[in-house]
Amino acid sequence: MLEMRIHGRGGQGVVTLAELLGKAALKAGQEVQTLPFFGVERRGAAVKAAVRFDTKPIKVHSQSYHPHILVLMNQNLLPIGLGDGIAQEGIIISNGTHPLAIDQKQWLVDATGIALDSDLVIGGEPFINVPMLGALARILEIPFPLVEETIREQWTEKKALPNVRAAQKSYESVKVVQGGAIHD
Amino acid sequence: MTKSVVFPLSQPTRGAGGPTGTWRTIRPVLDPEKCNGCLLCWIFCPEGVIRKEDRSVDYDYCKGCGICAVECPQKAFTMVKEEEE
Amino acid sequence: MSVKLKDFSETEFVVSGSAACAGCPSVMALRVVGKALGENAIMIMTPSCAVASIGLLPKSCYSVPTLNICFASAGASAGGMSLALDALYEKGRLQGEKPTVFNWVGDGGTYDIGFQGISAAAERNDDFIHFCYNNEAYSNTGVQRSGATPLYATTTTTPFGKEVNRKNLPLLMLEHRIPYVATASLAYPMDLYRKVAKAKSIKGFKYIEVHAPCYPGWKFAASDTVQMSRLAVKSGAWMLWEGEYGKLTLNNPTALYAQGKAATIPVEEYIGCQGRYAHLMKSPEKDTYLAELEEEVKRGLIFMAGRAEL
Amino acid sequence: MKKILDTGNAACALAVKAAHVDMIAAYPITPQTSIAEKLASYIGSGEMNAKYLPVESEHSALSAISAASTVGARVFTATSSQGLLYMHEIIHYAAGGRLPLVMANVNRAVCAPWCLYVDHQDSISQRDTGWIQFYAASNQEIYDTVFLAYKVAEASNVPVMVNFDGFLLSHSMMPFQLVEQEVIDKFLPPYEPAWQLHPKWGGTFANVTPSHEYVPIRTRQAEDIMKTGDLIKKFSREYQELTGHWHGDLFDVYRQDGAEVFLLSMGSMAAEMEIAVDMLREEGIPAAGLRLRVFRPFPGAELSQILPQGAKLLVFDRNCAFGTGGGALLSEAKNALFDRRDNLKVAGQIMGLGGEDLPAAYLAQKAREMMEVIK
Repeated sequence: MLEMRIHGRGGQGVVTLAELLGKAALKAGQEVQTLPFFGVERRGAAVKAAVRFDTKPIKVHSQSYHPHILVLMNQNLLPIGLGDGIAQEGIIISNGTHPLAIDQKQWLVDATGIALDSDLVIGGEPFINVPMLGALARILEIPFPLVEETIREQWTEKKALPNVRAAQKSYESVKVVQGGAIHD
Repeated sequence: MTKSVVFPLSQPTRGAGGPTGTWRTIRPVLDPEKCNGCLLCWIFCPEGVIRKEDRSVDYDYCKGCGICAVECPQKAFTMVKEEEE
Repeated sequence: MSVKLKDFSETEFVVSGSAACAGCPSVMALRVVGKALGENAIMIMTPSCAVASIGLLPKSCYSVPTLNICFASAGASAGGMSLALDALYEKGRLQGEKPTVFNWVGDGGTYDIGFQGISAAAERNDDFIHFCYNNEAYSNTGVQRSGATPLYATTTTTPFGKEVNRKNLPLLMLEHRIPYVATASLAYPMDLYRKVAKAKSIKGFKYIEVHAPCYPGWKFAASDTVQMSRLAVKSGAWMLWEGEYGKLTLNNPTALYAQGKAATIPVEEYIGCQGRYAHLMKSPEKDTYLAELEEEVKRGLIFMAGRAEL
Repeated sequence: MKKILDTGNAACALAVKAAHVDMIAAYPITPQTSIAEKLASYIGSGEMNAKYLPVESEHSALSAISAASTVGARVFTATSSQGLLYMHEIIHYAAGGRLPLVMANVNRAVCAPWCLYVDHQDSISQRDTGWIQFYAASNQEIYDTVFLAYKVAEASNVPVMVNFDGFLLSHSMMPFQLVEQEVIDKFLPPYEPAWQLHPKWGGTFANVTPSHEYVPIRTRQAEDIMKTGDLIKKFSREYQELTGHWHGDLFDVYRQDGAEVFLLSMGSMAAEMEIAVDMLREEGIPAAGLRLRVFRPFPGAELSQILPQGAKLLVFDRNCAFGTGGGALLSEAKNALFDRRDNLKVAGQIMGLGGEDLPAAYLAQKAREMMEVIK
C-alpha cells in the first residue's frame, strides 16, 4: 500500500484534489481511499487529507502517520507536514520554484504559476489543486489520459478545458530534486 | 404473521368504553309533543345517542350528561331519576 | 353560506359508548367535525383526553382511521402522512381522492409540548388540518395548568390560581401566514361546521381551535358544557374569528362586540359559576380581580379588532 | 456495473435512491448531513420519484416517517449522535408499532462534552428499542446493506438501523460497485404493506392497551426480532447470488482456520482488525478476526458455534456500557456464552471513543494485553 498525505490551507481544494487523484487512480485499476482530516474547516487554516493506493481492497481506516509521499500545497507548510510524520524513505512534493532545504528526495512543481498562467483564478486566488493533481499523477505514474478523463467528468467542457491544460502543464513540468539540483 | 397479535390495531366498536348506559344517575326522557325537530339535541349529544330521525335515545350508551335537556329550546327533554332496580 | 342542521351528513367519527366523560366537549366537537369532513379522512392523535376516550385495544370508539402517536409528534406526523399519501396517490399505489389528514389534539399537544412541530409544519405549509380542542388545561392527567390556562384559574399545579395569562396561540398561528386559521366554539356548531368545510377545501396548513369547556376541570355541571361555551363567547373571553394568509376577520357575535354594535355580558357571568375561580369569587378583592379580567377581555377585543384592520 | 469512488454517505444515498423509497424526512447533523443533502437533491432534480419533508428536528423526522409508514409508504431517515438520542421516544414507538422503517445512523460520540468523531455510544444507547442494528465496515457494505435492510424490515415488520462510522466511512471515499437497477428491483420488489391506515380499511392504531393484550403483542415482537437473524442469513445469500457481493451474514470471520484467539469488534475498526490479526499470526498467535455485522438481534448462538473449546475471546468495544465495567459487546458476548461449560475465556477493552485513532499495531498491542489478563 502506498500512502500520501496532502497538507494545504482551507479553501485550496485539498479534499477535491484527493478525490480527483483517487478517481484517476481508480481508472488506472487501483484500489484507493481518501481520508480527509475532519476539523471545523476555516478558510486559511491548515487542513490535510490522506490518500491510500493499493492493488487489493484497503482495510486501513486509521489516520496517516508515515506517508510515503508528503504533499505541500505551500512550502511554508513544511514544519506542519514533517511534524505530522513521514515514512523513512518518504518523498516530499511541494508547490514552489525553489527546492526545500531538506535531505529527503523531493519533487517540485510551480502550481501557483501554472494556475495563474491557465486562468485558474477564482476571487483573486490562484486555484492550485488541479496543477497539483497533474504533478501527483506523474509521480504516481498514472497515464495522463486518465487524468484528463477524470477532469472532464468533474467539470463541464468550458470549465474542464483550462483545468486539463493546467494539469498537463504540471504533469510535464514537475521536477525531481536530487542533491540540491533540479532535474526534469 | 397473525395481524391481530403483531400490529396494535383496534376496530371501531359500540361501547368501546363499556356499557356506558350504566354510568347514568338521571336519564333524558323526550316529550315528542314538545319536540319541533330543530336537531340541536342531536348535534350537541357528545355520544351521538340521540337518533336524528325521531330524537329517540339509545339508553344502552347514554351517559346522562343532561346537555340535551339544557339545550332544547322547547324543553322537550326532562331529566328523570333512574329507576332503582 | 348557511348550513342547516338537517343538512349535516350522517358521518359519525365517534361510535356511541366511548370512554369519554359524560358531556365531554372533545367527542361533541369531533362529531361536528366528522360531519363536515365526511368519511374520507384520517385522524392523528397525541396523548390527551381524546386518546383516553378511545377505549382499550382491540376496541375503538372512533370510526375514522386513527393513528395514536407520541406527544410532540402531531405536526411532523400529520405532515409526513399527508406527504406520503401524495406520493402514493401520484404513483398510483392508492386510487381515488386523497383523504383529509387531520390532527385532533388538546391544548397541551398544541400550545406546549407539540408547538415546535406544529409551528414547523405551518411554516412548511404541510397539507393537513390541525384541530386544537382547547379545554384550557391538561385534563387527561387530572387538570394541570397549560399554556392555555387563563389568568387566575386554579388547576392542580396552580392551586392558588395561575399567576400569568394564557398565550394567544390562534393569533400566533395566524402570524405563520398559513392559508387558514379559525377559532370556534361548541355553542356555535353551524359556525364550526362551516369553518371545517372551508378548511377541507383549502390545500396547505389549516388551523382550527375549538374552545372546549371541561366540566370536571373547570368545576361546573356537565349539563352546562354548551352553556359555558356560549358564555365564553358572549363575555368576549373567547373570540370567534378566522383568517387567511395573515388577514384576520372577526365573526359574529365577536365582531359585533368589537365594533360596539352589541354589548358583552359581564365576565363574572361566565367565570362566576366555574369552581376553578371560586377563590376569586370568595376573595375580599373580588371586585379588583373581576375588574382586571374585564379589562383583559376589553383589551383583547380592541386588539383583535385592530388586528382585523390590517 | 460500474465501480465508483465516493463517500460512505454517498453510497448510502445512492442505495436509498435505488430502493425506490417513497418519502424521506431528515434533519441535518454532522456527520450525517450530506445524506440528507444528496437525497433532497435527487428528489429536487427529479432523479428520484419521492417526497422530501424538511423537518425541524430529528424527533419530527422519525415522527413524520413513522406516520408515513402507517399509510403504506416505503420511508427513510438518517441521523447521528444527538439526533439519534433526540429520536429515542419514536425509535421505541416504531418498533412497537412494527413499522418497517430503515434509518441510517452515522455513528458519532455523544455529549457532554461535545465531540464530532466516531464511537458507537449513540446506537448502542438504542439497543433495547427493538430495532435490528447493522454495522458496516466499508462503503460497499453500506450500499449493499441498505437493500438488505428494507428486505428484512418489510419481511419481519421490524425497523432497521444501518450504522456506519462517522467520517472514517461517511466522509472517506472508497470505490464501490453499483448494482443494476433491474437486479435491485428483483431483490427488493415494491413494498406491499401488511396493513394500511386508510378510510378504505379503518382501524385505530396503537391506542391504550390492557396488560393481557399488551403481553402477547410484546412477546410476539420479541420472538419475531429473534427470528430476523435467519432472515438476514437467507437474504444475504440471496443478494450474493444476484450480485456477487458478500460481507458475511451476522458475522464476517477472518482467518478462522486453526484459530484459538478471536478478536471481536464492529464497524471500520473491525476492518483494520484484520491487519492486526495478520500481525499476531506472524508472531505465531493463532488469531482470527470476528467482525460483528449484526448487533441486534445479537447472534449469540452463532458466536458460540464459531468459538472452539477453550477459545480466547477478546472484545473491542467502541462504546461504554456505564456501570458494567466494560462495553456493551462484552456484556452481550458474556451473556451469550455463559452456558458454555468449557474453559473458554473472555476479556474486553473499551477503545476508540470520540474518534480515538485505532491503527492496526495499536489493536494488536491491545490484543496481546488482553491475552495476558486471561492467560
